[in-house]
Amino acid sequence: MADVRNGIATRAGAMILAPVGWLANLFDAPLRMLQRRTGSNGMAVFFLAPNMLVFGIFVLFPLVINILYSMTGGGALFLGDRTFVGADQYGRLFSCGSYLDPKSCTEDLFWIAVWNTLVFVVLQVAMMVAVALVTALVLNRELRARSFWRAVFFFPVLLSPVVVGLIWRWILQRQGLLNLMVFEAGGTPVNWLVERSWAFTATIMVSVWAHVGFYSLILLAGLQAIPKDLYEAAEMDGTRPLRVFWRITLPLLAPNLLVVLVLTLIRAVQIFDEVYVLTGGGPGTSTLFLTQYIYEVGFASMLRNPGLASAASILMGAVLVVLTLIQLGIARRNEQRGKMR
Amino acid sequence: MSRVAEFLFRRRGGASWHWTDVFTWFWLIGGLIVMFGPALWLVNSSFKTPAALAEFPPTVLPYVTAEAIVEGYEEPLQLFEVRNDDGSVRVLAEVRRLGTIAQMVDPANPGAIIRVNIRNRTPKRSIAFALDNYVQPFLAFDFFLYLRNSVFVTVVATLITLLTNSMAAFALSKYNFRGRSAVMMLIVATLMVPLSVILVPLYSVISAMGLFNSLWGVILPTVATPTGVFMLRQYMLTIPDELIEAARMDKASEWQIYWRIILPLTAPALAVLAIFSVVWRWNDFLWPLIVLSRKEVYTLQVGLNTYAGQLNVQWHYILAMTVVTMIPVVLVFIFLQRFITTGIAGSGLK
Amino acid sequence: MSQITLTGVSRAFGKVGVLHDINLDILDGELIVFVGPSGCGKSTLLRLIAGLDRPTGGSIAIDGKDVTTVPAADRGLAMVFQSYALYPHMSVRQNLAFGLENARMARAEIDARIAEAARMLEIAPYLDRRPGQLSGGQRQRVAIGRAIVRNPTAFLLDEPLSNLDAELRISTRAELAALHERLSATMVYVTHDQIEAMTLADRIVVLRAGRIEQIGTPLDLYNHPANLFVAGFIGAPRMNFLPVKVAPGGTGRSSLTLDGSAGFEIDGNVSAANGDVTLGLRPHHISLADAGKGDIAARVALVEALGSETIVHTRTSGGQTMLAVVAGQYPVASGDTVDLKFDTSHLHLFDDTGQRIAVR
Amino acid sequence: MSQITLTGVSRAFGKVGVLHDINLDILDGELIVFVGPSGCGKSTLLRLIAGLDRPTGGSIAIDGKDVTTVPAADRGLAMVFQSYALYPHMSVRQNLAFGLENARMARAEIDARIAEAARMLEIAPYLDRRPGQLSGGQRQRVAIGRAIVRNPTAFLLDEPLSNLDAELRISTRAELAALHERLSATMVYVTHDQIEAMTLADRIVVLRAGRIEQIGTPLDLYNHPANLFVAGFIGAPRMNFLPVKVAPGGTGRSSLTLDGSAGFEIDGNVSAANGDVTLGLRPHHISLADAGKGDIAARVALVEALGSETIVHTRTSGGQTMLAVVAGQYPVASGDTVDLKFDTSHLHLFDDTGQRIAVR
Amino acid sequence: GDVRVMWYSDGVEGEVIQDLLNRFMKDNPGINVILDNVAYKVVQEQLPVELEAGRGPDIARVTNIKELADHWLDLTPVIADPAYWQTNFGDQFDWMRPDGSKIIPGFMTQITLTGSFVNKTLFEQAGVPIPADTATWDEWIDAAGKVQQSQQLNAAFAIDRSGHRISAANISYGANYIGGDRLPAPIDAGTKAFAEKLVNWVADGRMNKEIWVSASGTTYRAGADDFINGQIAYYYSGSWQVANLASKIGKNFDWVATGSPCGTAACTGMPGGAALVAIKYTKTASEVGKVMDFLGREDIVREFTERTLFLPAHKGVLAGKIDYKTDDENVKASLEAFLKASGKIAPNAAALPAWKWGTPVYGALVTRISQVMAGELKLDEAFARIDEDIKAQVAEASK
Ligand SMILES: Nc1ncnc2c1ncn2[C@@H]1O[C@H](COP(=O)(O)OP(=O)(O)OP(=O)(O)O)[C@@H](O)[C@H]1O
Ligand SMILES: Nc1ncnc2c1ncn2[C@@H]1O[C@H](COP(=O)(O)OP(=O)(O)OP(=O)(O)O)[C@@H](O)[C@H]1O
Ligand SMILES: [Mg+2]
Ligand SMILES: [Mg+2]
Repeated sequence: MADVRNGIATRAGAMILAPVGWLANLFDAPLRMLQRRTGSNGMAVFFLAPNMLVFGIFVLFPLVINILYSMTGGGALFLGDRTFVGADQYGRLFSCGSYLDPKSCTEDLFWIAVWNTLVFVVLQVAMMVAVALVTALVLNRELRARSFWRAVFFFPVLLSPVVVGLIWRWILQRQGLLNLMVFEAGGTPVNWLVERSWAFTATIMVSVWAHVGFYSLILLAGLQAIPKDLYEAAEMDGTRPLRVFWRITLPLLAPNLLVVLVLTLIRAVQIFDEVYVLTGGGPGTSTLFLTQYIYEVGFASMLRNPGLASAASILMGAVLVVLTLIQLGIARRNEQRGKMR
Repeated sequence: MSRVAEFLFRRRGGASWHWTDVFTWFWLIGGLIVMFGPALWLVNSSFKTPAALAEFPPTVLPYVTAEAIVEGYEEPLQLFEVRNDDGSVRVLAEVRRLGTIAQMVDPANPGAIIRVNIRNRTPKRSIAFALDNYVQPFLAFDFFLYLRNSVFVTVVATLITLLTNSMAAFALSKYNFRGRSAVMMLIVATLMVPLSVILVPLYSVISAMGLFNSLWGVILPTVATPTGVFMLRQYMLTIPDELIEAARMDKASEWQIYWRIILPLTAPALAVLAIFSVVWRWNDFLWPLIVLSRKEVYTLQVGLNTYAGQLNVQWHYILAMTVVTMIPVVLVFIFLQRFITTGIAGSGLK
Repeated sequence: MSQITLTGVSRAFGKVGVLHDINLDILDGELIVFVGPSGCGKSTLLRLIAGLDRPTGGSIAIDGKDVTTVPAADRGLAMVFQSYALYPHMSVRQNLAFGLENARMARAEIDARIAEAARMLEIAPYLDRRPGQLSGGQRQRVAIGRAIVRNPTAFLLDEPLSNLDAELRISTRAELAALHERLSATMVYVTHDQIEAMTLADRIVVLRAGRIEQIGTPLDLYNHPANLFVAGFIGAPRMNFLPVKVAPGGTGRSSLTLDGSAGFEIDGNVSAANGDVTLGLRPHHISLADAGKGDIAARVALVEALGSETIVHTRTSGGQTMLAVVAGQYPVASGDTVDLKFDTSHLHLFDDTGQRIAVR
Repeated sequence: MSQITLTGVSRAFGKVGVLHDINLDILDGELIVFVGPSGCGKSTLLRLIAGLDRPTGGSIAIDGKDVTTVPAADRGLAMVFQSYALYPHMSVRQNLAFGLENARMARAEIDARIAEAARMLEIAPYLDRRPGQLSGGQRQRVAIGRAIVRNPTAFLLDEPLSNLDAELRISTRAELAALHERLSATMVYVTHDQIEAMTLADRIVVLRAGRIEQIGTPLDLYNHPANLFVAGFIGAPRMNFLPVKVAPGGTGRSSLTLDGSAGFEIDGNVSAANGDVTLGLRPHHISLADAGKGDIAARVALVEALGSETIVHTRTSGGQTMLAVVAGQYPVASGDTVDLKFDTSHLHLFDDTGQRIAVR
Repeated sequence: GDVRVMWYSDGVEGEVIQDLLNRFMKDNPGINVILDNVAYKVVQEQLPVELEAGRGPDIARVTNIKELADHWLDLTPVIADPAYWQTNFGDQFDWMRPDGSKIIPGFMTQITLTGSFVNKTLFEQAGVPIPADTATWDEWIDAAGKVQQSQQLNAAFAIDRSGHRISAANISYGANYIGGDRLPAPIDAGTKAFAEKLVNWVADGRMNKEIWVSASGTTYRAGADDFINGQIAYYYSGSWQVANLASKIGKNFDWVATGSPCGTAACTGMPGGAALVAIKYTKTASEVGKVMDFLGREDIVREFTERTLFLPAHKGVLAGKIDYKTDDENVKASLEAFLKASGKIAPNAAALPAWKWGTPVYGALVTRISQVMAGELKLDEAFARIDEDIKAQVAEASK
């Protein structure tokens, strides 16, 4: 049954691809000529080129400009109209009485946001990876109505962050659905969004809820790529399910797990919309995260300070780059320990 | 029934429930409630009137206060359940309310006015779907124009994304060339750049290229997503190099190796990226909002957001349209997720 | 300790039936070999016994207990996969240790067993490599090693020696035999190598297109093949077949007439419908004689000199291809005309349905 | 059209040298077979010739043109991988067609070639299956098919028949030989099967630990192995080796003394440092005789009955293991005492460095 | 030619204006007016970028009119009767042009005024009389507090989380934001006095904690939902809520607007609103003039006002009778109340819309005061921070 349906999907895919395939074949002759000139390895440049071109124009170049931005001051928007101030913006971010106490800093909110973000990232990434992994493992089993279950977990990803924030605010607010249920169950309602620790937990839970389908899907694709005969071998070796997971699944999932780890980390640092709608950074400043700070400084207040916002974002980016490079470094070491097959 | 159960609850081993089976079902049912519950509620809410939406505590289903036409009164009157002193309950229609006293009539016997303290009455409510939430936006805005724009952006951006990203990922996973790790690092490093950070410079670029108020201005900046390259590359690492070698022996050009060998074997990851790309582009909002300020080129999300004002957000329309705009993506998801099936890359080898 | 009983087992992939009604009783401590043409269902049968796959019909019992639905991990068998299925992310040592660690064996014991297996299979120098860094034969040996370190009560081996060189193959074969002896483990062994099958097996099961054709001891199958298929399949080069007419001959004898040319008489009575039978004669039982001195004249088509013996491919005047194996390096060249001489004490007869005809 | 010349080729993985200074000239249209123990570097050498790997030293030329850095796709060779490397997402038919489509061949021609290959390899029923749905042997045949449909000028085959049953192996071997004949294609063939090597090869290259030990025609290697290694490696079961003392005997003769027991004389002069040499004698050249009638007494340790011949493992009083192969089913059982009789016309002598000693 | 109008909506005004424009186009066949309905976010975030790049629509409805004042077109040469405009809209021109300039950039489509709403039913049920027009903030909150007690409410009252909202009260207590050189003055006793009250009201549970505490920075949060659900007795927001409240409260209870409570210095609300301005970079200035002329016509403004339930800026309309198109008595009464309150705007409040540093002051106020409410800062620290924040922003913007 599932076979048949997959067959249909495959055939439909093939039908869609047929004309594309024909087009692709047209490319072949000129590309062969190119290949004759560049050699097999030289074709790497060709394969990279389109992506890198778009990437350069629309990502890299603006990024470089952004670095310049961070060295200017004033409210003007375009680089040409702005005053060069050197490292002043960075100086402002770093001017603190004591680095241990955010309150002693000129930009106290920046440091509060940094701290909040840090705690959030650690907790959220751990939670996200764990939940995504478990979900992927569960969805990877031979389930009936597989596409339904996949859709269930993926569904929230389809919602815009604003709607996500809104739904959960309705659920979590003082008179929300959750308290209604708590009340019906005989408990005392909690003001989830006004209590510091609950609000912080809520941001983590909601962001996991909203994005876990995304990462589960990546992991699911990775899981399905693990050759089945290895599981059979493990079964013959009398391996218990948990051990199969630790010793077979996890190592072989490593490349995809790395994707998930890097992406969750980056996206955790960049969390914004849903939190903005859900808690708005409150109570107090306890869920004020870096991007909200940047947004407030650079966009929300009518007197924008794009220079300061850029400086903050570049600091944030720099930290992320370092973290990611560490992750990649570890991964590369593993990769080099031997091509797998 | 038992066949249904058997169908649903197929288990790992044979006869008995392994703990992994128990856990699986725990997770699935839990997921159904936690993941799907709020979403269902969203759908329900999209049928609520603005008043019902603002209501505390919220109701699960869309309710409105029941009304009845009562003889002698022009307008329909609201119905209430009134608790009498003796504890019995009857349904009355409210004529008017003065302070804490409501003047009511029995709809069956509209002659006599009954005075009721408002504490003793609760509105009688019935389920009703505020279809207006759906109908109005269709009438008020150019739904089909926006739909066309959205579809164009989504399809074109996704196709370009899949093509360029997979090409780059192929180069980065299966070739050894100088600077490969540098390029990889660069790509991953730029993953961290949130759009809002490069918004202004990017705007200048788009503006300089004359892509302002053009759908291409929405499409192009998004197609080089580092996420896609990174994800595909990691997946391609798991494809055995021997297959490429075999193709080289078969005199396949590098392009054909990419097209005929790598792409099909990356299908699961491509499906994932396609799903993501469709979802992203379809739901994209911030960037199109910046690039598109003319309604001929609005996408659905941008159109939808005209309901977000300064002081007031018309959530009932936004929710309804959210539900409508979600339908195509759900269908796309259901179609594409089928390609996330058992990877077969290993089965060509001994 | 492991008696495996298959009762009416069948397996189909979709509409394609691959195994049909397999009934087989593998005795405790027996070494049984599955042979059969490529694609006949040997690996599938092995996987069913292992529990990696479920039969679509019939049942499997181990030691009398029905295990048809028992998962592989709980059947306590060890298997060498035709595709090796080595864990690519583990070193050879880890590959070998994995199953033992699962059983919570003490480290020292694990090391000892790995060392023993490594010695046996000559893989000690590669213990710290990953499978991807090994040659094909080395991988295969690791796959064998992974099974034998576990000292299980039953082994399932799917063409375990196919990628080894002759010398290693012989020594490994001997080690497996010794292991079988020492552990008195049941072994189910799939091979395409005639020598392996003949020397190792207690009994051989000949499969063909998902059905069992014959079960018996090696020499049984060699000397008394039940039908044309088994006769052709067991023994290399394969048996020569010739259509002959049979008629009663002298007392207690029958006379066989080759089409066209002369016939000869054999001991025993043969009864066959309208006298048409197939004569089977192994190449080893045909010798070359000078022209006129043999039973049938033939022309040499191809000579394969193996050093120790020479395979002579000939074509008879009747157009049949007949192979003869002669010891040593026989001085004959293609194009020569020779006479073939049959060793009539070793001939086999089959009726028109391909079944063996007993010669009484 | 394809002459392949290797000059001083070496290959190392990291610090591990796998091939050392390989010099080899493969003639146009020649069928050359690589043999050697598992892990000796055969596949690596094949991959270097194919261009899938670059040598760390030396150069490779095809038809006199240096191709050391030419990519695989441009060398015009076809290869059967030891691991098959079938395209898992394509049906068998597509797997076969892929190379032809790359050459922009007409559809009809492609179909014809596929049909021909399918017939040859008996895979016609599976043309629309994916590799994952095939048995091991079927996959291997597809791998062969993928190479042969291309009619290339040179083939590289890495153990192409290892997973086929005897019958199919023989027929495929014959098809390959015919193909070789028809296309006059150069073939480089790796195998562990002695019979394949002996019957197919124009020349055999014996490799050992990354070095060439001997190159020669099959019978050359069989009859005149250059050293102990080749002598032991070529021929199955392997040659028996015995330490003997040599001394001049009668005119033009030498006398050999087995340790402890009696000796015998052979034709020819043998010179060796302090008279210690190794005697090599193939099992086929040892026969069993009644006690007292042979050259040396031994005790039967194991009897392997293959049907067509019987391998008798014996242990001499000196403690050496000696194998004898006797034709047919010989009535002997382990524990029996027998006398071994040497066929002295076929013995080999090696000096203490293992090199062959010519007997003049 | 084409005239593009960028327009955002809080309610039905998008439909109303489209309606009016259709009428205009029928009368002026040569002019094609395209109404681009956009999200408020576009006006707020994209339009400035576009303007800075020297582009944009021809006409836009904006709220940050002062900050972007450099980009507005002087309509004087293209409108039929500049004097009409001066008379009827002149009071607000300073809100939308650079200091010292004399141009006519456009007109206010809507005046807003902050003010309060009372749940009459709750007050009645509690038996608490509704305080008089002249009641102070303290008196109002006390009264609401009594209602809270008697009716077991979660809170007595709420104020929208916005610096703009509390500025009205600050000014009532004597605050003045504008210092010498028209730069921000350090915050004064008036502001401090009201801020302290606010913090105390949160602490004693009378002010709804959720609105202010459960957000940070300048995030805007309205308290309307609590009021709509009868969870609070008193709500301080502004005139724009009238339509919203009307539609969602329906017949659930009686409510009314009551202007702004008094402080020690005044009883003022804060004026504000959205303006329709023409943009300098237009290529069809004369057509733009025609459109603006049409939309500024007294009858058109009146119709727009009546249908949208807005407060008009047009002197003539204000002088006449406005017949709001609603049959909700609460609405009519409330709009009357706001119209009345607009007469009582203190000069300090009236000056703010035309002052370019208003936004940073509002932002700093709300950011820091809510931190005090959440217990993260002491009041003194907060006041010091507010001054610093404002100073930093001014310094940055002056670079
Ligand atoms: N990637 C690698 N890294 C290190 N050593 C390797 C690597 N690949 C192969 N080797 C080693 O090189 C040697 C030669 O390998 P090769 O595959 O050529 O052997 P082979 O002669 O084909 O053996 P077999 O008959 O077992 O297939 C082996 O000892 C193997 O362990
Ligand atoms: N997944 C599958 N779908 C369909 N047919 C299959 C599948 N797996 C195997 N088969 C078919 O089942 C038959 C038996 O396969 P099996 O692997 O048991 O053969 P085998 O006897 O082990 O052969 P070999 O000696 O070639 O390994 C083959 O014809 C094969 O094509
Ligand atoms: Mg098999
Ligand atoms: Mg090899």
